[in-house]
Amino acid sequence: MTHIKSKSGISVRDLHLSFGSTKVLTGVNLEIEPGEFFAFLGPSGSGKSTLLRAIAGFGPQPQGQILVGDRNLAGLPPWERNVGMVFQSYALWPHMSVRKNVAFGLVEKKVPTRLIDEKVEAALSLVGLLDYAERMPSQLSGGQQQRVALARTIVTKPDVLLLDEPLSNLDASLRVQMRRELLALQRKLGLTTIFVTHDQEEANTTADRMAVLDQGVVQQVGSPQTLYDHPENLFVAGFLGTANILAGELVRSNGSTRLMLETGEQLPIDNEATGTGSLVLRPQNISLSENSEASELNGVVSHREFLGAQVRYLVDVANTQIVVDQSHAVDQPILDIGFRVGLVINSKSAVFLPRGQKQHAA
Amino acid sequence: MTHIKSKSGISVRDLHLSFGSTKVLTGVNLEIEPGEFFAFLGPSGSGKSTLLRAIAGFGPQPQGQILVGDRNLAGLPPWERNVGMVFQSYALWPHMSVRKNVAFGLVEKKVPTRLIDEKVEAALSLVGLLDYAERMPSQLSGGQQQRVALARTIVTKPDVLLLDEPLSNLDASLRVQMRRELLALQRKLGLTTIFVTHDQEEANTTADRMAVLDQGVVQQVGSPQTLYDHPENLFVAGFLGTANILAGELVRSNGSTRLMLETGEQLPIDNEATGTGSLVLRPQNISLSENSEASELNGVVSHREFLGAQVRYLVDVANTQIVVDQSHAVDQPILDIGFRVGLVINSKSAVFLPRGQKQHAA
Amino acid sequence: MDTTTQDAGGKPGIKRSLTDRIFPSLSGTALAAIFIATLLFGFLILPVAKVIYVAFLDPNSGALTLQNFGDFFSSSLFRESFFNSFYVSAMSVVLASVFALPLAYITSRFEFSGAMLIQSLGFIPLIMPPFVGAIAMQLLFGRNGSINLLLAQYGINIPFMEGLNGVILVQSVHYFPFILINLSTSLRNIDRSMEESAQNLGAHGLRLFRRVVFPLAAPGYLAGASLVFIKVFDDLGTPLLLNVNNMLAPQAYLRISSIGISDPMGYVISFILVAFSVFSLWASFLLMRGKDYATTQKGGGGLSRRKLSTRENIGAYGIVIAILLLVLSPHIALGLLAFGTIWSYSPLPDGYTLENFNTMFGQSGQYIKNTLIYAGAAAFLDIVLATAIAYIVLRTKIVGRKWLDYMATAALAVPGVVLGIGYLRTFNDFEVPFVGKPLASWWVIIVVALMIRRLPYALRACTAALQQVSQSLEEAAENLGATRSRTIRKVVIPLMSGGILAGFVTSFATAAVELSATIMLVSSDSDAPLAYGIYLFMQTPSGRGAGAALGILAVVIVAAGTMLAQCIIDRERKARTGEH
Amino acid sequence: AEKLVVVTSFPKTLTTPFEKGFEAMYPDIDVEVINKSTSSSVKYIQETASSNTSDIFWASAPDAFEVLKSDSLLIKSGVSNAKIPSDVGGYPINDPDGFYNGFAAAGYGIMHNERYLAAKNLEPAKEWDDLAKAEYFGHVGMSAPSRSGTTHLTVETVLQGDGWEEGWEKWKFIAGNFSNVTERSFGVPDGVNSGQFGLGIVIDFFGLASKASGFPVDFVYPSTTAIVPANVGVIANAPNEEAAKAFISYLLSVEGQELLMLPEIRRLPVNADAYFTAPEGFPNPFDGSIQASVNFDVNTSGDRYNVVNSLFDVMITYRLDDLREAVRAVQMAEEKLGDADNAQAKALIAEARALIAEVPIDEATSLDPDFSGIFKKKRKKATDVVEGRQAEIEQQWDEKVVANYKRATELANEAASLL
Ligand SMILES: Nc1ncnc2c1ncn2[C@@H]1O[C@H](COP(=O)(O)OP(=O)(O)OP(=O)(O)O)[C@@H](O)[C@H]1O
Ligand SMILES: Nc1ncnc2c1ncn2[C@@H]1O[C@H](COP(=O)(O)OP(=O)(O)OP(=O)(O)O)[C@@H](O)[C@H]1O
Ligand SMILES: [Mg+2]
Ligand SMILES: [Mg+2]
Repeated sequence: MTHIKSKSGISVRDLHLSFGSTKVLTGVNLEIEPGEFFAFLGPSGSGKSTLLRAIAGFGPQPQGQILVGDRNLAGLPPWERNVGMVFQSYALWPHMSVRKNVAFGLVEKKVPTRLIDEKVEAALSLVGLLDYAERMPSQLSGGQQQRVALARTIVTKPDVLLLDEPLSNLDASLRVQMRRELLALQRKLGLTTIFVTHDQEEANTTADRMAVLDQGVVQQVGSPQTLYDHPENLFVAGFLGTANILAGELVRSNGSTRLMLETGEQLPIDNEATGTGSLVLRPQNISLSENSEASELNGVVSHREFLGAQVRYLVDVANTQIVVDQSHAVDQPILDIGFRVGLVINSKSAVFLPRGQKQHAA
Repeated sequence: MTHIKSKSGISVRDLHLSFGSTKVLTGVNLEIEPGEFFAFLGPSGSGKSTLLRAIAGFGPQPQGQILVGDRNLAGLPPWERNVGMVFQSYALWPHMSVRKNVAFGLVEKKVPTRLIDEKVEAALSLVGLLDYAERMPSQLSGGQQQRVALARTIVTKPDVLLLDEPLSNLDASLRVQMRRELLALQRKLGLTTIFVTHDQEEANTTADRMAVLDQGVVQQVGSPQTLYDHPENLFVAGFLGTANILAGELVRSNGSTRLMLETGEQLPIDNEATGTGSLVLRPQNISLSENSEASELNGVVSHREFLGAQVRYLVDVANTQIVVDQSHAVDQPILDIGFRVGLVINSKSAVFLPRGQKQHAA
Repeated sequence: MDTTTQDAGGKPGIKRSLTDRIFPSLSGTALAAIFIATLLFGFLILPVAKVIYVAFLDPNSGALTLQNFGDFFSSSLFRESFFNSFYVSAMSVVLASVFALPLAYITSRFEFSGAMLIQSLGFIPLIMPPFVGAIAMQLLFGRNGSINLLLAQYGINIPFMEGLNGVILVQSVHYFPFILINLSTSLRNIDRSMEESAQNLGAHGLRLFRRVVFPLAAPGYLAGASLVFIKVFDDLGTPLLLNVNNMLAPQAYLRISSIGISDPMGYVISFILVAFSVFSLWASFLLMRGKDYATTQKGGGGLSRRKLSTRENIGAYGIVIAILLLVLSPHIALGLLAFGTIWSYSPLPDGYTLENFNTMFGQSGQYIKNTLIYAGAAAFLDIVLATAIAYIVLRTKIVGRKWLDYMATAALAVPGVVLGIGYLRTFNDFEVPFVGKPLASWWVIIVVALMIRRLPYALRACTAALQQVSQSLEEAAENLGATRSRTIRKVVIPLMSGGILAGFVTSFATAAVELSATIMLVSSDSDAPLAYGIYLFMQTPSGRGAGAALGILAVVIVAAGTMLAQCIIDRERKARTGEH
Repeated sequence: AEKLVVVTSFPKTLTTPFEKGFEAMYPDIDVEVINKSTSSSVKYIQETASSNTSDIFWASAPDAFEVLKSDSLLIKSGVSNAKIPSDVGGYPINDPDGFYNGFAAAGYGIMHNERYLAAKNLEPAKEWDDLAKAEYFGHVGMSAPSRSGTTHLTVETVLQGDGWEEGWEKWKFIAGNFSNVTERSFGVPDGVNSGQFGLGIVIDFFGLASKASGFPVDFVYPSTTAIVPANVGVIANAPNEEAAKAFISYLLSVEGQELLMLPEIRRLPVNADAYFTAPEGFPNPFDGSIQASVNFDVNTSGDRYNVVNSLFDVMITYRLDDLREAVRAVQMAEEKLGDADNAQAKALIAEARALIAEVPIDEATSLDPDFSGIFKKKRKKATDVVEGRQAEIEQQWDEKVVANYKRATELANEAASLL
């Protein structure tokens, strides 16, 4: 059981789905490679769960194709899809022991009793819960429940594994631990997996590739770093991490490029592009200098938040507010509100999005 | 109503509380200044809610004193305490409109009807929900519900305001926005406030001071930065942000101090202390150099996570694993697992906790 | 309570807690608990004890003895009766489940138009007026009833109504709504992800229902099933009308109400009925303990109503209509009886007429009025008591609070005759001031009897309702300065209103057709309720149609009330959730 | 106006004409009628005796009056009417001690549903003996004597007329044909009217009133029948004793008696003068158009009242299934036997019949006051001690009866297998 090594990828082709007259998914196209850990990321209500559930066969009948391996799932009832799904609420059946929960799918598949015991124990030891087999779900902690839910699904050897926000009910610290375990398990099983989350850190740290959804439309597909570093639109830029988005025009003169902000300011930018658009600038790629005179750009601290590892400043530069994150070291003083600072931009890290690309509101 | 300017601080003196035979709070002492924004921070089950509820008069009768201003609240029923509380679930009454919900406390206080209308509208406009007065709670979004709950509480001019994880039911982005609003409102009203959370970022960004609880015991009280920079024990160090905790002995020789790790490694540390204990080292205060030869300390990348703004590396240094956060800039490559790196420690940022202090497991 | 604030020592807090420690029981809820306990003792325990203590007397010497119980268990007839009662109750639960399960499942888990109508219709069998129900069933299903007369030409005769079978059929039709109501609520509380995860793992159809859905709805099902079991076990009207004697309740009744003799066995059996009922109740509590799965989970999907395909839809409608036809058949027959002329040994009445209604309306004005007053007042008092008991049991720590629940629920098991005789015996010498009548012959005693007998229904509904009110809603009110009692009035009761209304409707509907205790207590024709009017009509051959007409009227009144209540609940729910 | 409270088991159709007539005669008296079943009435009067509000008890069953009388809950009314003879069909009309008066009589007979009989190809039964015939198996209904005082009198009449052993034998073989033993006496006409069973042993007015209401039924008096009076008495401590006496006088007067012949009432007046205005064909117990079978001995009946009821219930009501099975087996064996001459089979059948017929106690025991006292449960004084307990004795009977029926079934089947 430890080596499933999924041969099935997932293809979603031109999928449309509506609840009654409300369109929820529009023209979704995805190609997920066999064995890939793929994430759906997006704000609440963007249609992540709906898409996942459509793959598993729940919810309204969609238009378009869903292929797992070569099988077209369209029209099949959930119980004939062989698609494993772990629910956000785990949905462990409270009237069955852990063992019974895990055995359920095997019983439904009419696996011989002797084999069931074996497989259940293998699955439980895989998630480290062999000793808990006789407990009832209500006697388990959240993390343990989550693992039972996982064991219950993988024990049936599904073609692919779907996870709907499997970690959202857990504590912050448990969440980090569980996502590592999940990833390790997925790697071990080689099972094509889709992971739904609205937490970008979770997606970033686990997924091979991910799709960012908004309002039922796939905004961009790619690896976490690609999406973070090269967002294709403002929505993706703003949704993945904090971003300063400065609208203006890139003007080239004397071999150097400057961004003429709509508010009248100018920024020297290390970029080849020209034209109007928006500049995406990450807070950690700007630094503050107390010597405001020396820098080209300066402003006044208008708000600050101590985040622990960083201090986040909002700096008013003329009419624009810029977010700057400064790494924090012990006893390093925090700048007061009203303090005048210079800003140094690591302009290589700035990404320019020319106008005309689809630009969703962040 | 916009200027309550609370004169009441809160003193909790030697409070003990048990559910039946289970001790939940042990010897809690706190002095909260008038007008202060104070946070209770701690892991789940640490007793935060229990302590807050004891102040409001719910739960089992505690031993010890609770004073608000000069009034000893011990023995008073909840309705005679004049302590405002906002519940985690908001606890808006679903059978009353927003207006009725907010007016409830005033009606109970027998405020004349004409005045009630006025005060309710003032409170609603304070939280920006004047237009929603006639809606039912179920017709509001989570954030709006949260604000109604707040308005409902502050309209009665309580002596102090208690908030039990008021933001935990909200979306990540709404959470950030609401915590800013909450802080602004508290500043405006000058109302002594206790805020319960298990999210350190939330506590860091809002609280003037905070108390970290674990297993019913107050571990440390102080400002966010004090607690982060000068944790008094390992529990606090580990709970507030990520920390590398290295056990060993500080040895002074030749005018410089070195930490002799239990695993045999040595680290030069800029510290006056000596003796055995633990060194707390924040991941952002270590940097990696690709030239491993040049640094005193080097190791091998064993795991890495792309977090967006940072990349987190786990580096194996001999038998110790050290977490290092590197700020991420566009297209900056991520180091591969197995890569040999040098570690440069900003040793001024290291905090040494001599053994013998109460050291809870992190 | 407030004498402490001006204490010379100036330590009000400490003094207060001292008084609280000395008089801990004087809080409002404790007073209410004492009041309710007294009420239940005075109007239930004492009167019943006064009747049933005969079971412990040696009939020959008048000394205390357990000999009568020995006689009971050594009598083969009684043992057989006990077994029959048990068998009939168990089989009724089974058959009632067969009716209730599909109705509940289809209407609460699928998108099914008319679900609310079906739920309301499913409630109507509970309103079965005395006498007419069994007669109507005989006319349809009896050995020579419509069905068997129609089948006779094929030489078939199905013994629907013979002996114990008849009792089982009539009882399960009559009481299945208890299961329907409780089970539907439970089913609606199952999070859809519970079902979906099972489907995802390959389960569907009946297996899905059997392995996942039903076990999760088990608490509601058990609550309903235990009510049905106990009611059937204790019911005597149906077996008597079907002339089945070999069951416990009719044996008790026959022995208590025979002219002239008071065989102690009747009281022994009554005692055993009460004891066994309390025991089964307790057993069902035990069974349910720890099974109250809160299945609506954080992050769950809530209730899902699945869409049915056209074929499934037709099938579902077929099942629903068949079941409704069956369970409403007594009422259909009742209608035929009321609108028919002569109906004798033929599949349908010979002709149709409104004459029966004429006769009935001419004579029944006061019955209708009285019924509305009695059943209304009893049901109102029931919900007041039930709300109070539910609150005390669930929200306070008063010692022995559970016993209020047990006591009130034990009323289920007390045969109406026993209660009636008990009231006459206990309250006849109690002259009501200003009225100048003994309490036993004052009409109010009828209200009290109805109230006690129907309290268990209201109690179950109110308990369930209160369990669903989050405690933080109460704490929020107290935090804003509302005292305990104001919190109850302004927050708890409004939030329980759906359950309270359901309790009211159940109590009202069943009280409106109660006869066994009332017939003992009616002391003047002008005080008589509707069921009594039906009884009078049904004493003469010419009164059969008119009695049926009055029965129909009772059903219509109560059903209209039920629908109204449903609408109110629904409107309130919509107002609350902002749907339109 | 004064109030006269009448507790009665009679239906409204009967009470209303009397109420109206009496109120017309005494405008300042307001009659209030409380309807209860006979047994509830008795319990009601017993339980409310300490502060009694009722004046008159008015019902059929003489035994109910006997119970109240023995509890001293009735007083002598002193009312009498010269035109009323001392007995009807051998049954005394008035209580010899004067605590209650008979005001009407009723005869027992057989009611049948014509459609039912036509469908089953049966002839209406004319005589009691007919009801025991095999062809009526499963078609007969009757109420239990313990539930209905008038039914009790019918049972007792046969027992006195045919003798203890033969009487019980007759009842058992009739009962073998029962479809039902109904709990309420009204259950019998109801069952016949709706066609649940075809024939019922009922009191005449039930049958006649059913016919009058349009049901396809008819009623016949067997050539000998039990004629039983319906009674009225004044309750002890009646609040309005004078009005109560006036009411009884009115009941017994010719005006009152004539009301009994209204189609919806159809009871037999006890005042012979009332028959002058009787409609054509109205039965008259005084001119021989219906006859009582026997010289009814009231004392015998009274002495073993509860014993007979209990015997009937134990042997018939509660064991109807076993009895039916046994009787059916005998009937089948006899039919198979026909005119054949198989001595062995005949002997077996006779033995089976005897087993079915067997009564656990003899007539002498039934009349033994010590024995019947067990069933009365009325200790006069606290020091009285009665030996034996009803439940214990009933259990012994039950064992015997069940064993007999079982054995009889076996014997009859054996006989059948021989043929
Ligand atoms: N049963 C339904 N009927 C109608 N609309 C629905 C239904 N379920 C979901 N929707 C709508 O579809 C859209 C997408 O919902 P979905 O649950 O897929 O979002 P999500 O991305 O999973 O959000 P979350 O992060 O909150 O889980 C939402 O606008 C939602 O309101
Ligand atoms: N009603 C109760 N009966 C018994 N123990 C309780 C009860 N309520 C809380 N506890 C226990 O008291 C301890 C503290 O609980 P509390 O709710 O105060 O934790 P918390 O810090 O608020 O946690 P969280 O972050 O999960 O809300 C826990 O161990 C909990 O199990
Ligand atoms: Mg979702
Ligand atoms: Mg908490």
